[in-house]
Amino acid sequence: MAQSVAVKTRDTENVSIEVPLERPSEWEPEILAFACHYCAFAAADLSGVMRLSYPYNVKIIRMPCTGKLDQSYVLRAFERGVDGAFVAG
Amino acid sequence: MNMNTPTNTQKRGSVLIVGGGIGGMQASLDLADSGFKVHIVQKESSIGGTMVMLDKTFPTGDCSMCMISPKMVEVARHPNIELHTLAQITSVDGVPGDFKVRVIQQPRFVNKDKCTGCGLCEEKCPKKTHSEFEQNLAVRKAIYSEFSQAVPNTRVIDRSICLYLTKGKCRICEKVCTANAIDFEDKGREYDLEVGAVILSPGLKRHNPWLHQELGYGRWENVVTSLQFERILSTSGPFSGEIKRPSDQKHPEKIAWLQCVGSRDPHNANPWCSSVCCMYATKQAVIAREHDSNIKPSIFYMDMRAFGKDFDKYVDRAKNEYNVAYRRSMISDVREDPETQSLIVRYTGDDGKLTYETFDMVVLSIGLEPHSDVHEFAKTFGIDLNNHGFAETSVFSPVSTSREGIYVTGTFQSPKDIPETVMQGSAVAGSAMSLLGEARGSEVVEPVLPPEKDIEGTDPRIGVIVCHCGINISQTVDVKKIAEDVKNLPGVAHSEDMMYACAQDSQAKIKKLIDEKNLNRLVVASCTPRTHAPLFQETIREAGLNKYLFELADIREQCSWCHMGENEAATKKAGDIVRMNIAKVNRLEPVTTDSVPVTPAALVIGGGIAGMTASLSLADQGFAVHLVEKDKALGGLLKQVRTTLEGAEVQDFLRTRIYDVEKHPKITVHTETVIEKSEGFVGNFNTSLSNGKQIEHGAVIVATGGEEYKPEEYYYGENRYVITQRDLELNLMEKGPEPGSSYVMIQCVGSRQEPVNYCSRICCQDAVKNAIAIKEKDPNIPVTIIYRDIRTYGLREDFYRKARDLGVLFIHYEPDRKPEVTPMGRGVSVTTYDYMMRRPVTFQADYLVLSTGLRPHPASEDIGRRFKLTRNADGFFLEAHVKLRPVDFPSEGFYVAGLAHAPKNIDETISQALSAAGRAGVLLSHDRLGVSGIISKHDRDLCMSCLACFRVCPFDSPFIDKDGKVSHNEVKCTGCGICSGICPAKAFQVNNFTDDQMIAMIDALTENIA
Amino acid sequence: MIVGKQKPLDEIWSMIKSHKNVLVLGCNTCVAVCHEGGNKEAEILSSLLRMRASQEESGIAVTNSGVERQCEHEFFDSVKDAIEAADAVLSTACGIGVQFIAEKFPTTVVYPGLNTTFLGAVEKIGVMKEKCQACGNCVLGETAGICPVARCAKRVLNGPCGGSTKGSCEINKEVDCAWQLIVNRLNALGQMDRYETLAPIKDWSTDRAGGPRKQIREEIQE
Amino acid sequence: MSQQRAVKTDSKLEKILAAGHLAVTSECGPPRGSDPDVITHKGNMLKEYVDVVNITDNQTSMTRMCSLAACIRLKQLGVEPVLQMVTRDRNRIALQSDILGAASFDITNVLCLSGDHQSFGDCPNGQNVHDLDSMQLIQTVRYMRDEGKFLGGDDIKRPPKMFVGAAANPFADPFEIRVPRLAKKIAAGVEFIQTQCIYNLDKFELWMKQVRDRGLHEKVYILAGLTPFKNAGMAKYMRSRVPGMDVPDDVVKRMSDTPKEKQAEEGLNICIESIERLKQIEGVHGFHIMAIEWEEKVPEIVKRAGLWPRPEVS
Repeated sequence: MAQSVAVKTRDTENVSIEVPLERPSEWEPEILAFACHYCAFAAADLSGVMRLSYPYNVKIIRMPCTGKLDQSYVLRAFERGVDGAFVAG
Repeated sequence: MNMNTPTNTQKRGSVLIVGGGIGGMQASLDLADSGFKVHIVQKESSIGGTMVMLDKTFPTGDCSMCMISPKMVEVARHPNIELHTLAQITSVDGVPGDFKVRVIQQPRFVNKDKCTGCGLCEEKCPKKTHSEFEQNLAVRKAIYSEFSQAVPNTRVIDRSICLYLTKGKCRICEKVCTANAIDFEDKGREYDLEVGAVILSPGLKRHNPWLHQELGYGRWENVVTSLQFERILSTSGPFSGEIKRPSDQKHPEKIAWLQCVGSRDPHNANPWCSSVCCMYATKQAVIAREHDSNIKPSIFYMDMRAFGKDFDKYVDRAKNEYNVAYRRSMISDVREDPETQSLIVRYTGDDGKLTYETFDMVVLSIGLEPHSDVHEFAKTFGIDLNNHGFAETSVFSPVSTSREGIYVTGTFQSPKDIPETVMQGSAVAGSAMSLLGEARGSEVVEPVLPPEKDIEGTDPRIGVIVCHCGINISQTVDVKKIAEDVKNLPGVAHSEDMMYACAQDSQAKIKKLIDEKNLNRLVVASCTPRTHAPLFQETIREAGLNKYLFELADIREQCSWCHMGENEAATKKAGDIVRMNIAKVNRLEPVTTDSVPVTPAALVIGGGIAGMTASLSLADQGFAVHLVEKDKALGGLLKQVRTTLEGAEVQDFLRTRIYDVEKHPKITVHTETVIEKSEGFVGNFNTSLSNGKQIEHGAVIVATGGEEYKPEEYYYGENRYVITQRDLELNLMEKGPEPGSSYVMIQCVGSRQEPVNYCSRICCQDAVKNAIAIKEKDPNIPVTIIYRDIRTYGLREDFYRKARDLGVLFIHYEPDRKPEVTPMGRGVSVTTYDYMMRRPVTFQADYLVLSTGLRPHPASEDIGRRFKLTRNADGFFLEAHVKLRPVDFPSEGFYVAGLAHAPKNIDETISQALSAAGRAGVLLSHDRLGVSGIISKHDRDLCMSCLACFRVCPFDSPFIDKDGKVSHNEVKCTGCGICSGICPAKAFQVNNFTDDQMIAMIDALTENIA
Repeated sequence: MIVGKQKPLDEIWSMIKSHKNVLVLGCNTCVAVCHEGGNKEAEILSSLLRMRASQEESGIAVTNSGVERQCEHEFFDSVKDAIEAADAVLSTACGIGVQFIAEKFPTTVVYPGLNTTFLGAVEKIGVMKEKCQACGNCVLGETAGICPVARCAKRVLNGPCGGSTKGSCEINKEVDCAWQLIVNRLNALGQMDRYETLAPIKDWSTDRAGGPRKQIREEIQE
Repeated sequence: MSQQRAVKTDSKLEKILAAGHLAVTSECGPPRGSDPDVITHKGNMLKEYVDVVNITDNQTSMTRMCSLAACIRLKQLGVEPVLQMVTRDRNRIALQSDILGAASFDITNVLCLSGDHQSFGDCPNGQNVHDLDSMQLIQTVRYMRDEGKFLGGDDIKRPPKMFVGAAANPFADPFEIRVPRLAKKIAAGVEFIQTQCIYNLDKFELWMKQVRDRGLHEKVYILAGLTPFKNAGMAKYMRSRVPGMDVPDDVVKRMSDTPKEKQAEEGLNICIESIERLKQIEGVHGFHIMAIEWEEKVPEIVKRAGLWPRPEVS
């Protein structure tokens, strides 16, 4: 199990957070993004139009709005091995 | 001039719009959406105008391109709009409702049907020149597109520098173009267009500061124009958003903005104020600091003209949060320090001494001025220009030119900001609709579509098309491999790769495939669904398939373009993206969209000038109007105003307007009436009034107007020598100025200080108008105006100069040192601190005139609550989008006009009223309101009425039905899906985004790792 | 409605980790309205448990299902074999549902996924407050519609006690003093004169104190 | 002084009050253990200077030796006790049986209280009873005494003869019902009242005026509660932490302005000055001096307030 360390934050006494394990060199994380059609998905398009480059292991699922996100999507993704997920809108 | 002149000729259902800037685009969309054919004639190779060159806009800081590019795509794709780029009008004949115009189109040398905008030609073209779009800070090729998101994005060849067209050599672009779209034989063409009305929106030219050698533009490299600085700020600009000095590419620390370059300068440039420079300078300073926090901006100005809605708050935030230094002094010249190429500026400091300050960069806030060929332009269209070269219009009909049937919008009418331009766009659309009312829909052809194939109960047979997009995708992603890999996935009946999926021939091929292979669903892997999904949806609809049985996998913008050089990983990722969309399309169901009837009538609340103007315009368009006024008579606040700044008689105009409204057959006036109860939704409102009447209507225009602030300061009410501008105007009109008396005026009484921190926009004009009236009657009556900023923006600047020429004294005061008033036997004495002489001065005034501001009308609070229309902190109604939807409310079917939205002048109120009528006209012109396909569907059997959706839906579409259970009003639904995210019983599913479809996509994406 | 709160995941895990095949069973009425134990929450909880199992390499199989209400026999028909196939059922219903399963499936181990908290109302989205204790002998008629039995910390029937300060109960500033509310209401209704009538000693025999209760409707009983 | 009233019990307190004297009562908390000497020690200290001594019943829900045992100890010392009973810990059976137990030792004064919520004490996880509330307990004691019957209706052999008292807090919210609530207690049968400790004398005078307006001061003996401050800290604690307590800022300031070593003396001065002022209020029939953990100061207070020696009643 990951160890945790106590950290004093601004408004709470020492909250324990997991210490991230150091990253094995050849490991390729699977990242999943839930993006709102109007803003984040459009921003992803714009970064392509401007030929900006970013790591390839993120894939984007288009949604009508981030409000549409259901916990079961994120949990389903994690259960099936996705390493990280973010929601952008 | 009456709004609706009867003409005998048959009317045409089409409109010509000259100029494709934001004003022209807004007018074209409003007209096209309400059944008129629109022709946009644009001189440059792409529409967009000035707004596309901007990085961000004030006061919200939204990025300009993100706001305007969806509009441009909508214009390009709209079936009723035809774009004529690289074209100009040479002659206009005919009568209002039936004009014949001659168009000359320059050759583009690129075939627009073949070119897919892949950009290969531009890459290979050897000939470079300065890019006008990037304000000469970057270079472009002979074959180019103006900017990366140009519409149409077909390339164009600049024949003045193309090596082949000038010297007969090269033709490289033709060789590399895989779509063989290059056509050097293109001669351009000349043709006629028959239209019912003409709208002029050519915009304005930026003043070229080269004229002012003393400011160093063109001599010192680090002196740039404000538009150049806008490109420097822009992430798609020459330095991709990194703020650098043109001379040594270093990050500047101290930047100075010099205001009024070419404006308010009658001797060697333009006498008028360009209205927008104070605000864009503030915005540029703020955005610069956001990019690079150690930038120290200073703005040198005469008057800080932040007169618009929330502008003062924006300037205060710039001062306090972004510590932009504002120096109230004009700079006469700029010198360069040769070693550092920094710039030295000289001005009088607060302590009165002459101070030299060095800046790394100087930005010249250049003003706006008419195009150089404006006179010839006016001659072509047969319209008059005013003495400054803008289109001649009157205060009371600000969008009609001197020639009937020809309208003007935007900066060509006078310098203005984006919201006013968009308002005038909708206003001219409204006016054209009034003129051509009965010809609506006559020139618009509805495409005939085959019946939809019933695919109920059939297994999915998916067609998969993987696009090369020339080399844009295939250079990074192995397109053939993907087409091969997905061939035998469940549900896939056919898969192949195509060079250009969006090209006309590919579209035809897809239709053939659907028939031959009996396909019932389609996946296209190419660019972004946001721009190209509608194109493919229309194609499969024409092949008899429900258009929602389609998904576009984005493997260009979101894969090949951003993983260049990592072909193996990019191919794998593209494969995942295509498989994800195939999994989703397997589960897509056909979506039927129903529609709701629209009652072709409008409810207008408030019988002031705004409400009356909107009512007349809507009635002329052919819609019934119910005008509700709470007082005994129509007229509102304008009843107390005698003349406009320009001297036009207000009461005569008001009387004719009231007469027109009361006699118009289509308008029912309800005076001494308020709203009792109102329910329903867009297109289907049902309102009961306090006079017992029950009315049905499809739209609501809120014009509840404003109220004059009754001052408590400066002994008003206690001392009869202390009056307001209104009182002064009245007794000037009746008795004229008292000989031997003296007047002192104080500005910003009750405005621009917490808790009322906004500018009421009209008080400076009132003061200057009255001061001129006094001086013209009796020049030796002393008149003194004590002010904070004189905000006579736009063409009103002439009157400020006229007042100074007539001897009116102007003295500046700061809010922390307000003028002190002490009542005397007769009149009052006013003491204020003079910043020029650096000591207090006292005036004996027989009359102290207070310029009081405007407040929102108390009735707006009740109307706001009743119709759930939000208001901002100052109590004015909040529009849907400050720049692009200035008259719409967020909820559909509601529009605002006049002082209820924000303080404004008479002509601006009339523009906004016409605009609201135009927007409402677009809605009411449809007899049925189509409901979009991508909406949330509610299953009442699963629903347990727990009200979670009822509480979170931003559009109030779930409601408690008569049987006490929750129902869902699909017309109000925008398909955001917040209800389905929170629903514990999973009773809500959004079409094409159902839970099982989303889960299927996640499963497909995680197949190789689960 | 009946309000419940999901037990902490660690507590649930320690309950079920020794089993091989666990069924998480949601109840789609009261505890779904408060977003704690509905079929959707059951699905989420089972997913979390599956991930916990994989983190601790335990071979436990976790499935999930749900019924409309776990306090009616017939609703269980649809999940009968799923329950029988599992060696333990984690019910996210209120206490009623958990015991109903224990009664109907004598050889199946059943665990509560929720702590049933109180009978309450939804003040606003996401905020539930206790309003009634089902004492079987309602006094709301005498107390202007505010119940001292459920909403006063010391069930004072002739309140308020000496600890009421600024409208809050002595035990916690967040808790309203029921008697302050009653006085306010009596004032609003203009019935302050009723305040001085002494509330008689209460008959608690109808309350839980009187033993587990049963209620029969003669005419519809089989 | 007020006129003579009929005496219904053998309670010394009732006799003194009926005779029109200013009664003085005090209070002591039983130990958090079984050592009887704590009671006898405090009893002896107070014996000469007060008429009766209250024994608190698990005050602030802190578990202590029961009030009944401590009362019996005092009785044996010759000090007349007041048995405090809270409805938090016992149901109606236990309350009636304890009353009989006390009566069997001729304990003749009882104070009926709801009691502080168990979350304040050392067993916050415990269940509370509240079968009756304080007013219903008053009714019960008067019913047992005057009707000689149990709540269930059966006759009591040798019914208890208790002088029934209750607490009252004129400073709790809502203020406008504090006098009606006293009227309600009188209707329930209460015969004497010991108020919450008084620091806000103006508010108390206002309360007393309203009491007099309804003539309640002739229907019940009112003893003004007082607690001297040991130091400024205690004053601040009472103001902020103790619910229903009204300690005006100027009193706290007076304490915190005095130097540390003199604060105890200043606390006593405030107490004495309050007593002098309370004496002038018509309807105040005596003083209930609660010197929490400072019982040794009661004699000095009683003497300096001119309330010594205590009157003798047969």
